[in-house]
Amino acid sequence: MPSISYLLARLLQIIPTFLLVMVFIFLLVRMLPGDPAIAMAEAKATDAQVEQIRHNLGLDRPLPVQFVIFVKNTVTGDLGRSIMLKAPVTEVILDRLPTTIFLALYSVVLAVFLAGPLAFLAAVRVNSATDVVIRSVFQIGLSMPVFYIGLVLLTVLAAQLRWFPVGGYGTGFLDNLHHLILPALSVALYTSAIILRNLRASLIEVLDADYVQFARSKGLSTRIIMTRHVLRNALVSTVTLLGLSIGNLMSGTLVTETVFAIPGVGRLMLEAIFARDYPLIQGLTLTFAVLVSVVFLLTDIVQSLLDPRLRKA
Amino acid sequence: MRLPTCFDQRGAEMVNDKPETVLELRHLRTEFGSREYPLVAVDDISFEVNAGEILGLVGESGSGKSITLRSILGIVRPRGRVAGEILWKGRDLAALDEAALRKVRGREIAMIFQEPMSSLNPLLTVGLQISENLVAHTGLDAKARRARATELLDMVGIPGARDRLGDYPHEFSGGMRQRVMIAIALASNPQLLLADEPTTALDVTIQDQILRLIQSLSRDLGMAVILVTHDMGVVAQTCDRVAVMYGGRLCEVGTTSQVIADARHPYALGLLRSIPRDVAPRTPLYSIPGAPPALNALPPGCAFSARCPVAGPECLDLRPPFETVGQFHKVACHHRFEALAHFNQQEAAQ
Amino acid sequence: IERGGAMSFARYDDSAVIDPVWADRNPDLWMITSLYETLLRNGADGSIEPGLAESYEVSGDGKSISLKLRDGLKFSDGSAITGDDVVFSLDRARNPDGPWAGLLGSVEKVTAEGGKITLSLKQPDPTIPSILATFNTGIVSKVAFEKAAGANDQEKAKAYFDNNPVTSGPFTMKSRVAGSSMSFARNPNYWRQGKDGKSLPYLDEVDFVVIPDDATRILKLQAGEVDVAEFIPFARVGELRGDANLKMELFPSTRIIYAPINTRDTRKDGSKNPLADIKVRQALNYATDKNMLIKLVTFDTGKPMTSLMSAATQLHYGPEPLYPYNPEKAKQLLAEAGIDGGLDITFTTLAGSADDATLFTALQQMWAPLGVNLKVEQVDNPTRGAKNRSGEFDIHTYGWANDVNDPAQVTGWLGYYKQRQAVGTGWNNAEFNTLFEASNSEVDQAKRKDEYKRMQEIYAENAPLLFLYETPFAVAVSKSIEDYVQTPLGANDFSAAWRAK
Amino acid sequence: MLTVEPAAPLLSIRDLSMRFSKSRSLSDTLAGRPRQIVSALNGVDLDVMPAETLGIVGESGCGKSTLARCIAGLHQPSSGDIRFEGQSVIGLKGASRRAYNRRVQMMFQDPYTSLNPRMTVRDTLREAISVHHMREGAAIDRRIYELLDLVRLPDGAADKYPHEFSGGQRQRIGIARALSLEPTCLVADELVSALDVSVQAQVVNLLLELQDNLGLTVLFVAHDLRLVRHVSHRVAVIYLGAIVEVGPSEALFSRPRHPYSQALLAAAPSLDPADRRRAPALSGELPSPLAIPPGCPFHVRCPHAAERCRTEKPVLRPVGGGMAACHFAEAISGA
Amino acid sequence: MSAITHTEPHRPSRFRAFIGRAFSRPSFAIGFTIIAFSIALALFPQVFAPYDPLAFDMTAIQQAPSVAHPFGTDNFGRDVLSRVIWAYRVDMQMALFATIFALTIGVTVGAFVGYYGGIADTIFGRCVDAIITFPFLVLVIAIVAVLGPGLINMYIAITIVNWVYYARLTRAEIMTQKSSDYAAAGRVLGYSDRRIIFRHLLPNAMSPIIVYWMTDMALAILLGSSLGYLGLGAQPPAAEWGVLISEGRNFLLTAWWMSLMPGLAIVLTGLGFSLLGDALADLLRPKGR
Ligand SMILES: Nc1ncnc2c1ncn2[C@@H]1O[C@H](COP(=O)(O)OP(=O)(O)OP(=O)(O)O)[C@@H](O)[C@H]1O
Ligand SMILES: Nc1ncnc2c1ncn2[C@@H]1O[C@H](COP(=O)(O)OP(=O)(O)OP(=O)(O)O)[C@@H](O)[C@H]1O
Ligand SMILES: [Mg+2]
Ligand SMILES: [Mg+2]
Repeated sequence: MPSISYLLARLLQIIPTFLLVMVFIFLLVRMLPGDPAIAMAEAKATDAQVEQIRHNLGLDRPLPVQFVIFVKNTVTGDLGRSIMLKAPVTEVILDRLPTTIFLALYSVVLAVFLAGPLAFLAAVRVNSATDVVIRSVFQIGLSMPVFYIGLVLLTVLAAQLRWFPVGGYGTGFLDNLHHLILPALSVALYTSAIILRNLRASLIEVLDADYVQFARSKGLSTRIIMTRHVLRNALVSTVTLLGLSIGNLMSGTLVTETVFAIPGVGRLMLEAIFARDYPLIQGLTLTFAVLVSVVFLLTDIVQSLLDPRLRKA
Repeated sequence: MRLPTCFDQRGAEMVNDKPETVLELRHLRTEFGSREYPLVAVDDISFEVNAGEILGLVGESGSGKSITLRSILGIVRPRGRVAGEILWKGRDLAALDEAALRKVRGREIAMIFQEPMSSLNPLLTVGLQISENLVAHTGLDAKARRARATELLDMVGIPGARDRLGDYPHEFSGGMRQRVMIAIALASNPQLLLADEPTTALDVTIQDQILRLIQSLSRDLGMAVILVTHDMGVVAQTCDRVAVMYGGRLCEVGTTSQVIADARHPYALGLLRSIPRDVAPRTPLYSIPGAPPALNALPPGCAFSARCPVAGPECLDLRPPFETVGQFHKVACHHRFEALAHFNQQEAAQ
Repeated sequence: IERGGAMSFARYDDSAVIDPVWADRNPDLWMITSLYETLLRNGADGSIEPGLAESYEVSGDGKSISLKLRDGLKFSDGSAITGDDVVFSLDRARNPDGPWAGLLGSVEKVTAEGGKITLSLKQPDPTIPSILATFNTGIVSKVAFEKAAGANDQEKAKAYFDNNPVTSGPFTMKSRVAGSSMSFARNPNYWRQGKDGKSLPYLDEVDFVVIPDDATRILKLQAGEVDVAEFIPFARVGELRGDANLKMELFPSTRIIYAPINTRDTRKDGSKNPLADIKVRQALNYATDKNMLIKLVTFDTGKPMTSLMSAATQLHYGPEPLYPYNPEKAKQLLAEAGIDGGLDITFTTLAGSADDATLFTALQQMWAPLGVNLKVEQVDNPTRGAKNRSGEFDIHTYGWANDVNDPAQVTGWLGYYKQRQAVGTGWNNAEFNTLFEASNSEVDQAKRKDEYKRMQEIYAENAPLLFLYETPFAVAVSKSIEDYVQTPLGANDFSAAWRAK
Repeated sequence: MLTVEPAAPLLSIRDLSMRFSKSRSLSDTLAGRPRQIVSALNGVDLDVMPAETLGIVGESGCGKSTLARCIAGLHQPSSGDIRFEGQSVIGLKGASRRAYNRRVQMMFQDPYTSLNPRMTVRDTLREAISVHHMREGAAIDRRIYELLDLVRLPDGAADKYPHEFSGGQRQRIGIARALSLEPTCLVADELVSALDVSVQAQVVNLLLELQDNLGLTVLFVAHDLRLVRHVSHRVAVIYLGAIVEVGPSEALFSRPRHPYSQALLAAAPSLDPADRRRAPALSGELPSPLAIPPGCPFHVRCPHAAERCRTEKPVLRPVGGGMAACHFAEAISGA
Repeated sequence: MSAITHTEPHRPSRFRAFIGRAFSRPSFAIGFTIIAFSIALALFPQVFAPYDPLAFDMTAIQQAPSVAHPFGTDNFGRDVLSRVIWAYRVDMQMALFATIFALTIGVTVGAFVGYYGGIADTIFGRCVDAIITFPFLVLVIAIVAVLGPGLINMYIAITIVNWVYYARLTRAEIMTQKSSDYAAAGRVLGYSDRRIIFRHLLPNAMSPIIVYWMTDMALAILLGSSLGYLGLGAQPPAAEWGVLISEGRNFLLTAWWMSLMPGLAIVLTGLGFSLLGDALADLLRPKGR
């Protein structure tokens, strides 16, 4: 286990990240052309009406005042009301977050299960035809837009073969597994392509390492060698990447969520941006900041669990 | 010449029990790289090891000592190609598949790797790395394994053994890691120990202790040992027989006293000459002239011919056969008499 | 045949709050009349028909309107719909904070005496009957609404909506998962009867799923998981027509696609604006092959604009398509305007819109021979809105569908300078403005019709827009569903829809 | 040189200590176990004279490499002082550190990992020469060939990469690189341990020759006593991070004063197969640098240990021709 | 001893040998061929494209692949093959410029941070978290708003986000390399930190970075395509693979070639980059097997 002071330090580090994100997002959101009033009233409202809306939203106040209010409210846990959804931001986010987290984790698990064994195969047969074929196939995941892959999956597996429902999500864990398999798969194809490449490279290196040869010389079973000695060592660097990808996924599932009609935070963010829903954008960003920090913290912990050399005070 | 005391005893045993040959290499050849332009790391090596015998393997750095040991255990595959026969108690290891080899590795034949720094898995505790051996090859339960692991670390002289089981390799010094490896190799009481420079990182007192340990295991349990080392002192003190390698080939085999006191091959002679003994301090030492050859550009004949002071024209093209020059003593050289004369002359001149 | 059953409907977006007063986006607006009945109703032919009020009467001076509620009307919870509810609902609708308050701007006071409702007006307003058939005057239950939690009307509205609201329309809200699904159940107390004499609605339930992606929505329909998918991309219309299980409906609409032209004398950056010249605007209109655009963008489902408003709008006047393709004439007009050294124009489009990209590509090709160099600028929706308001554009794309069954809304929007600077174009035509103001208090229908005719002529001639085309609402419906309609105003009308049980 | 000691030492090390603290795990912290400290060096006092070769021997893990690294400036010692030509070199930064390192070079035990695998020998040498402006322009190339010549590498070696050389050759590249800076002092950490005897001889010859020609000061860390004896003027014996004996090489080897030195010599394997010892040189528990025994650190293994050794730490004091840290040095060695 | 006698190179040509070694590997040979061909297409699309990529042909709308139009035609009757070929110009450019600056900045920052650690590392860590957390879309829209749409601004946006990944990767590599003996040797040789970082550590840390870079090029094409949504990226009517795919998306069943063909082009190019990257990393490893 990493030292407790390290964990504490890591936790404290979330605070500056948070502040940084808060300032940036606040300013940036207000730099965007168009504002919630315009986005909301779309074209139909008169200028006077737009002004009225602006006033109602407190957007006519000076920026510093708005920022202070934002920070004060955030500290007390009040993220404001979504302009677009006319509901408290916290409520809206908590409503949608589980789905996205579920999808992200699901796809990561799928990606790992897809990439892991094949990376092994490719690494063991490095530079063989098998290796090249595996890499080529996974390259598709890296090259085709999710909306295309998603659509193909939906058309073939859902609409035509009727194995899975077209979009949406289910109720309960198992039902969700069934509903979300296609979106998770289409994200996983992408993630797994990245993981595969990285894992394959680390595996090639580790397979050659003296300690693996030494383990072989001990007459250990292949399973133990591969899991305990090879995989574990190869994972150390892959975990970082996995963490980065999960961090990315949290905000990066928006296209998937749109294509597969999943009401998650990714899509919500997209909608919020297009509606210039300041409170919602801010709230979502802060949520992502927390999630990403937690994921990074977890990857650090996992990494130091894997690699004792990283357990620095 | 007086036989060494140890050898004396052993010699007696030999006569009585007809020592059993446990390992026999026949024309072992290990190559790397492409089939068209192979790098032959081990080239047509044959020797045998008896139970309870310690065979020293010396030779130039890069001459294929480690690869020979690895070939025996089949851990140069799949990149290295092993040909010839490796007869372990009559079974040809070279023909066995991975699964069958696994039953031999660790349990019957154990190996100590050369690089103590990189041969231990940095992510696993030392205790685990010892006990996984015990899991694989013994029926001990967790508690017994712990006890055995502690005992092993103790045996190789790691202080505070019990407390160090939970430590990771990077928390040990180089010498300690080497000892950990030795402990791992000895964990399951192998019948053959392949020890690749097991004491390079150790100071002489610990080295002494380790070598004693190996010797006693060999003597008491009949464990055969192939000991690779650069230290002729270690050879002299520990080994029963010695094989000298050069350029992937064997050039001389004999009992320890035969090779150390009565070497015939020019390379072995040169090597022995290089040891600082009976020379005035801070004067130049003898060293074999020239640079070691590239393994993929060896002459078809004798590998040493390019650096050999007594090489003749045939040496380049004709591989010298192994010739018996005494009981147990064989040499592969076309000009071994000239060589002897040459080095004696030099010695005399000094 | 037994009519009834459940129907599932794939939407492109979810409703945030279905409330007559606070709803501001189409996904909200177009559902309101399913939950909240208005006093009057829009008939299928565009005329105003009785709703909760069995009759209405405009006073001679046009300054007061009285309506009579039907007897025995009930909310979904069984309570009676009374005059109080009507007054409450209309007063709410006049809340100046609400986005639609302007529609009832002429109303001074609403009173009720039993079932008799009287609206007294500040000045005569011919649009009031239409407004009383518009979603924002939907009737809510005063008692139930006031019980709802919330500090102000808007929060109350949200709370009311979220907690199984008491409704007056054909359906009640059964359940809802924000962002993904919603379910309407039959309101047993709804007053209307179907053609077969049975009470409406026929459907026991309408289940909505939100599927923003067009292709997925269609797949969901094709997989049989839903019965209706709205907003079918025109590119897919032809293909879906060939699907034996589906009816490809193209409901007539008031939707128009047009491109406002900046008519101000100078551009935002201070340079001279060539588009301020009416001849240039006309030339661009002539240089645009609308039929080709209709083919390319709408796959022949659209039709050319004949006026500033869609042909389905009341008082529409437009005998023939505006500015038929005539590159010669365009050339000549440009020459007359003194443009000979070529013309650089920026076309602002909605980023990510395939239609806009197609439009741009086609226009660029069509105009290039005239020496018009069309550049594209892709922006997102709020940016486009902001540019429109600040006048920082040359030409951009826009679309419109009427919310009110009266021409005043679209006309004011597109041409009346004081409202939105004539859809941001800065076009300020005195005659047009005067006519528009007059028409808004013109009680005489014939006169009003004339005024509208004239306004449409002026507008067409001045061409502050690139007149593009009208499009229908494309909805794909399973063969098992009958009588679902999307009205020309876009509202989803499930009241008479049914499937054979 | 062997007999007359010049007055000013080139390098003088005073009371040098180096402690590494081990990281505590979460469970340790929770259990309130104290942080473990590895005392790699415990008050080393050592003078190195100009142009001498000082052999350093000792048990593995006793702090030889740590000492070498401290001298080369790779470790910041926890306490104590290292003076080079009278100037303290602790905590040197920037240009002064670089200037110091130009004079004091370290050569690493592993020749392969200490060479940048992506640079040819020429690049490696050129860089060292040009960074310190040892030569300019065309003279650099000439110097490269001089150096290669000096370490007996063929000219063709210049354009090869480290992995194309044998171990001994790599060591020589490392030496050439160190010499390119024309240093005053070389710290050789187990320079030849990985090499076979013939190559060892080559490298040792080179070192001796260079020293004679260039007047280099060399710290020679090794396990091979025969070799240390051959190359050193003086030898220091380290045990558990402290010098236990230091003296002229011949004197020390022929008549060691400290029981540990005696044990070392006794344990050195003889070259004569006939001369096999029966008794181990030392017995007893090996102490750990995590918990250095009180008193004389060697007492747990010392055959001569008395009560005094368990409590009182012996100081390094002149005994015979050198110095030893043993209460009974005279008695033991005089016997 | 004169310099002239020595400057004769040891072997005929190290470069030639490298090339020989490289091309004997199928993955390098394939990857190199694909990328070389892609670059040729990007430089001279007019030579390869059979039609004008922008020319409408209302008589040949959405024709299936045929001899005349090997990749079929789109909804304007434009030749898909020609459009795919012309798209090479935009996409190859995107692959390069969207990554090269991120690479440079990220590697530099990562190298320093990895070498020095400490407070710089902590600050860096916060920036990484903040940037990865930050909604990319907001940033992109803001950049377009301030700087206007266009490829260059897209590069800026991508670079702002992407350097982090290179920096993290480099930091990790440098951290392992800096404890190596040759780094210590550099310090002992009195080299400056900067020299040790850039001349010694970095070249040895580059393999995984190159591998990632090559992957990232493919990712950049993909990202550039999705940014087309937001008006960044290629402006219509210019052909760009992502745009071509999304144009064809409504015709997945009726005119599958419109989206499949540009999709294949992306896959092929991405494959080229990744094969090349792996092979290069392999070759640059000093003891390349
Ligand atoms: N995996 C491999 N692929 C190619 N060549 C190899 C491989 N492993 C070893 N070699 C080569 O085989 C030869 C023999 O190597 P080996 O490790 O057996 O030498 P050694 O005698 O043990 O030397 P040392 O004393 O330095 O350990 C060397 O030249 C080495 O370069
Ligand atoms: N960076 C470090 N962190 C913690 N402990 C260390 C570190 N470096 C060395 N040590 C410890 O310091 C002690 C001395 O180590 P050092 O490497 O100096 O030994 P040595 O005498 O060179 O041994 P060897 O002969 O095995 O190389 C050892 O116990 C080692 O475990
Ligand atoms: Mg070896
Ligand atoms: Mg050391």
